[in-house]
Amino acid sequence: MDLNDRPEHKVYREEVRAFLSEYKHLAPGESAFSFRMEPRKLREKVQIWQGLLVDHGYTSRTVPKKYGGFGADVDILKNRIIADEFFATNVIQGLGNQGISMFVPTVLEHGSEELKERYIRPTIRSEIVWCQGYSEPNSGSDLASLQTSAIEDGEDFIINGQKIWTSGAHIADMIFCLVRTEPDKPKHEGISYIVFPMDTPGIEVRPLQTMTGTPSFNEVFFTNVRVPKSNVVGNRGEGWAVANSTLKHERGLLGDANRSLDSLLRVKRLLQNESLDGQPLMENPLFRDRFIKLQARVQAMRLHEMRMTSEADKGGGRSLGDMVIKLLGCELNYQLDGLGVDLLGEIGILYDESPMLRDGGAWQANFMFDLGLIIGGGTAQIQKNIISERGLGMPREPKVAQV
Amino acid sequence: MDLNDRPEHKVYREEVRAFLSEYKHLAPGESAFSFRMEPRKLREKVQIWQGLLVDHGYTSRTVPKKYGGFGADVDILKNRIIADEFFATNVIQGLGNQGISMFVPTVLEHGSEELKERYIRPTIRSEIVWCQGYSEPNSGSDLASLQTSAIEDGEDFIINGQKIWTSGAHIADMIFCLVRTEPDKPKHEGISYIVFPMDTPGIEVRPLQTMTGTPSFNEVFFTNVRVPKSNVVGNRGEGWAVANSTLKHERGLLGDANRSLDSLLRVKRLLQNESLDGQPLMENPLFRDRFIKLQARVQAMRLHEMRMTSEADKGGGRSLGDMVIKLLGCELNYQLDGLGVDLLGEIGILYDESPMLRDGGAWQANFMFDLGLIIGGGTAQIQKNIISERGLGMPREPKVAQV
Amino acid sequence: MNFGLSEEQELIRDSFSGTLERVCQLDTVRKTAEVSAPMDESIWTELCSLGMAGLLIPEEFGGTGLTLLEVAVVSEELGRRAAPVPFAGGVVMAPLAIRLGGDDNQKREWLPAMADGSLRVGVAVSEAAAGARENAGVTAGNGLLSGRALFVLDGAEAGGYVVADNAGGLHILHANASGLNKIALKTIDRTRAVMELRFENTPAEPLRNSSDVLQTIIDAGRVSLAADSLGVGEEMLRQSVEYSADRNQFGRTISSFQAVKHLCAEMAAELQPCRGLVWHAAYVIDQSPKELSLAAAFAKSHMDEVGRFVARTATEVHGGMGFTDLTGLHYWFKRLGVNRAYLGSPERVRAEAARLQGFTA
Amino acid sequence: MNFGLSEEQELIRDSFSGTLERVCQLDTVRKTAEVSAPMDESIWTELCSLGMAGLLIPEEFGGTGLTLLEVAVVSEELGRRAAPVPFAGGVVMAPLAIRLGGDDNQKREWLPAMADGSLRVGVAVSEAAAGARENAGVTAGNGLLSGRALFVLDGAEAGGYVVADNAGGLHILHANASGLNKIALKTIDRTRAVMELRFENTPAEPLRNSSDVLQTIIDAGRVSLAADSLGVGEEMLRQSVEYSADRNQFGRTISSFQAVKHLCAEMAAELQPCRGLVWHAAYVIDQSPKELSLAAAFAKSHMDEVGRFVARTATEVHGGMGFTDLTGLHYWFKRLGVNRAYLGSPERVRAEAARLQGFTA
Repeated sequence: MDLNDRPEHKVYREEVRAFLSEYKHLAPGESAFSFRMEPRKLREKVQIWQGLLVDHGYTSRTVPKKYGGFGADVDILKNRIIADEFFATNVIQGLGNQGISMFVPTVLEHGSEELKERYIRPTIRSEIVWCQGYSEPNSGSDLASLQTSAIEDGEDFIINGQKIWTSGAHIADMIFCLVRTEPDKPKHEGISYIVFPMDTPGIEVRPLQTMTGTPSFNEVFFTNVRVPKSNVVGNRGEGWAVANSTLKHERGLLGDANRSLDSLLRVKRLLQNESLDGQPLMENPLFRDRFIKLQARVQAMRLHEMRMTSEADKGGGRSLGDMVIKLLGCELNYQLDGLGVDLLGEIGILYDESPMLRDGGAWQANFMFDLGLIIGGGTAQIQKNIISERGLGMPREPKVAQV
Repeated sequence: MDLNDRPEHKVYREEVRAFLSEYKHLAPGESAFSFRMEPRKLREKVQIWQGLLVDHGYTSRTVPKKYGGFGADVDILKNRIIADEFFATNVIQGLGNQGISMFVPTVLEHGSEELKERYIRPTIRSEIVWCQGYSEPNSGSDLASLQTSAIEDGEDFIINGQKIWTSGAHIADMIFCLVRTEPDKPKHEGISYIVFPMDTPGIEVRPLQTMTGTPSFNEVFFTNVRVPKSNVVGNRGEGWAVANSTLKHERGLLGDANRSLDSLLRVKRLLQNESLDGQPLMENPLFRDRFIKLQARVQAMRLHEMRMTSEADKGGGRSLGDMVIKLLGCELNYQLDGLGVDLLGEIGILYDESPMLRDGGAWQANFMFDLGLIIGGGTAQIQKNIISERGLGMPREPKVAQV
Repeated sequence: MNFGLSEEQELIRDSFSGTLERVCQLDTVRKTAEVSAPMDESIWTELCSLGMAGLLIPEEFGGTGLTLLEVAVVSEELGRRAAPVPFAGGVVMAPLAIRLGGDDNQKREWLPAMADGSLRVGVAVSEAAAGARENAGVTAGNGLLSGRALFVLDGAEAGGYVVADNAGGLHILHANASGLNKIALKTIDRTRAVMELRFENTPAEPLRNSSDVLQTIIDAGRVSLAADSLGVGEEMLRQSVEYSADRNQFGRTISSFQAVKHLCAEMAAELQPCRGLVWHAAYVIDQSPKELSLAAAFAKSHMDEVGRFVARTATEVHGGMGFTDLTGLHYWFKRLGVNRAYLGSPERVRAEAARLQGFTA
Repeated sequence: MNFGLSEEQELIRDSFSGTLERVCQLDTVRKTAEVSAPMDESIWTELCSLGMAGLLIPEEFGGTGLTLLEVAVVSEELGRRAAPVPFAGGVVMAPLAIRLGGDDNQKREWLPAMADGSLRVGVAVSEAAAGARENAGVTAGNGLLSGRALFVLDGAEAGGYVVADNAGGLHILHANASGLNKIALKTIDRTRAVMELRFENTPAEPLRNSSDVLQTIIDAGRVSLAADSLGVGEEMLRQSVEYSADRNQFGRTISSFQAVKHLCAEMAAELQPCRGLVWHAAYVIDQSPKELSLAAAFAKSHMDEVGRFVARTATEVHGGMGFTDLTGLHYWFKRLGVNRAYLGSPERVRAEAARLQGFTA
């Protein structure tokens, strides 16, 4: 076990610090990354910042140089130094959007040379923003039952159908999408993973109203959308495997311990700054105990992710330890924001620019959004299936007899 | 809603008080009823007491006179007065054993005139002690898959097989038992409910060692046990329905709120009498809050059982409200004893006549036994199946395809 | 003994339930929420025609003079429909305050117009019931009030207010009193309004036996909120069972998956015993008032915890649809959140229960 | 950075794991438990031949001079097998107390015999770590101890004791000291012994820097117990998965029921992140001792809560068999119960964590 810097890393830490001190004034604020984001307005600023990070290897570090990345080898310690220094300077490291976090790794693993050269560079520089077309109204947990059709027509596919839960579709330039190209095959074998511009004729985006009151998701309708066959990533009909490599990235993203740490700090601030009957909330033993309980959990999750990163470095597939992160991380965030809501009492139910609102209403918004994340990207129930079946080797749900 | 006495009931209350003041010195102590019971030693005392209660209508009130009961109509208020007065005087009302609580209602509903006349009177007077032969090593949650066979031989059945979880088998005079009389029928249709003496040749009882260290359960082995056909309760092959009417009684018994109230009072005594670093535990806000949380639950369960009793009085079958009692009551007891264990800290792990032991080690013993009760008589998982299927009308587990 | 509703009480329940089914469907709730109206006037009028506003007002003042048990029965139905009308404050606490603490003149002045629903009265007791935030609080002297009262229940478009001061005194005043400032607050729950009042030497009349009356109306308000949460919870469970039966995944209705069944079973199990707790608390106010505070504390705090569990679990059973606005499930989710915070958090209410039993000073 | 074991540490783990598999099967545990022996001498001897007793003792005194991380690794393996040998007290806290607080004479007197396992030393710090029950506590003056020390770890058949007094001072004495009375206590966990010591003007030698050392040995003991609980929990999960695969009900292996799968998934999810927490706490003792108390508090209190959940859930998955003695699962259940109570309940340890961070006075 070795959690300390070596001399060469001390030098690197100084480099990162120098970069931040020179450029941090160019970093976009938190709002550029929040779920209420309106990145269109901030696009120019984000692109400049993202370009700087790519050029210095602070994001997309391991993406090959020929596709616009930094082309570095994996170095967990350097990754940690970058994260630590950005965190300490209160600067968000880089966009964690679906294009960068999900599409790029996928196209690197499965895409044609042409697709890699065309899309990776502008994506990691945030010049192209992506959205994800997976879920459909009748295909949520059972994603492989999706029905959006892609019918061959010469060199193209003609796409018809509907997607839902498409976050960012209203601002995206491109979509990566699952469609059914071989309707006669069993459900997992007829799917292809295809990409196309959101301004292709025949696409309609409708915002989906949610419980938070902020439309962060959309329904997307396809009517005779024409897309060249060469836009398929991986082989035609093998989109399920391609998609699973993307989902793997999403599920890690969704339990991220840094998000929990951030919530924990905000809860601590409430305990220290808010009072009831003139008594600071931190003096309430019940709230304090709940806080420390959650603090131990956050600490466990942070250390767990470090351990998993070290293990991934040694090679090997996705382990039981990786599989639990989404389930635990999303639950932890829900508990943290729930504590925040409880600490605030009646102030905690205020919303919608009300007087006395705290943190712009983020407590309630996050408390509800956390529940959305417990459900999204594979519900807690689906996660438990995955953990028991793939992690513990327990039997799959038996096939149901056709009566 | 009317929870108060009417004048006629005031008179009745005085009658009960007079009885208690005259006879309470004859009541057996708690040890006669605990799970560590050795009733053989106490049998004479229990029989005298039980006989008094039957004669005065304080137990088996509604059992018809011709079978030895008191023959009264249902009167919830009188039942409550009896319970209240016995509780206030710290006198246990009557045996809640399996013969009285489970066999008697079952034989009243399904038994032949001969069986009723032979067994009810001595059972309610505790002159006959019963045990229950339901579970088998491979038939726990899936009780209907039981394999103990009863082969016809003239006027008798010859019984072979093994039962498990037979509490009190080592002290019982009689057993009510499920056996397979029609091996060729589907599993629910081949079962009969039969009774026989425990001294019938071919029965072997082996105590089952459990985590509490006290053998309260047994394995029972049958080797060519000969029982007359006339000992079948209900019709041959219809034992599953007969058994279910018995289980219904057991599941109510297992969540009994009076048991929770008793635990709650004992926890309160710990909070008031025990201290840490010289500070009474009641001054610890965390423990106090946990106590009040559980107190609210106990109160809810007590009132719920009163409401269910009122509803049962109006008629109608087993409702959703009845079905939740076992699940909630057993969990509540586990939480209460868990709090007791926590309050005692290191004292709470002492056992086996150790110095400084509190309440004879009952805290740990109950904490473990509660877990046994969560599992026994239908695990928490089986209870949730029942609640969702029978209470909420959700689908049964689909049949599994034969691969 | 009968632990259940009388035939008359069942009739009341059925008439409110029937009327609400007719006038308060999801689209009505949504409409009120979308325009940010403090209430739906037409539903209010319909319910007042059933005598809702006068439930606790004696017959001599135009009410029906019923008990807190009928209040609990009606409150549960309102919760079940997420009805956008005043209740816990304006229909329960305010009339009770005047009935118990008002002198004959005050009763004659206020109660008749309140009984028919034409006059609504808000209730400002949050600092006493839930603790003071941001140094809020009202001081009284020489018939004048000064300070801030936060989280005033049912105060929007009210004609008057019942206000608690820092010393446990209760006061009543008209909405047009001098030196009175009203500030609307917005919460997640758009079916019921809440506000802030600011007083600057605002004239108000005192009520009698104020601190006893204050405790009683807080207790009654807590019982009413608990009953509302019970109705909300029952409805969320009902919708979960219904939705899961309709939704197919993996070639089966999701209600056939053991995980979904068990979530529903857990909700049902948690909810079932709550009714006895709520009814009993409502019952003891008349039978044995001294038991009320403790019974109300148990009902409120326990229902708050069950409510949080059901709100979350029902949303999970609905999957992504539970998170959208499409099913409207979130109106119930938010109503439970608000009921938990109003009139004392579960933690605070449990601390009161400990004090009431002499466990702490 | 590498957050994981070195090859050397993996070797240590494998050698203990292999030896324990050979010498510490369930029947050995059962035998020790049934005769109420304080430990199994043959297992102790085998493990000492791997250097267990000297893990924390410097090489110059015959030990291997390793760190708390190796202790955590070994402790997890002992927990996994419910090994009936002294550890948290006799192998972790006692040697550490002497290493950190002993003078040269004391080290030479005690450590070599402790390193080879021939001399065992019990640890009496319960009043400082978990709070004083029944007015227990030890006073020190003029080289003499008086009073009672409860819940002494690994004290049975020990040749000496490390004892904390009421003022945070640490003392060491031989088991045959005058005025020393030993009373055996019995707990649910028959795999590890605990006792009471009574002192009447009992001579004892003081250790240096006592209050710092006292805190460090309590922290190290907590890490050791947390690691033990982790091993116990992992084993209970493993047995649950195995048992449920073998058990058939309703014509299927019960491991194919979603309810059973989800119980196992929840145990796995709770257990997985605990290893990082435990290893990190063990690591910081050398890297940054001031972080140790907080890290140990997180590890102990969180592992205690996870332990209770796993103990109950694994027993439920085993159904009736989990409640019997047949599977022996209860030995692990009870070990978790005892780990939770020793060296500070989770509630108390969290209160310490709050104090350490300046959240309370």
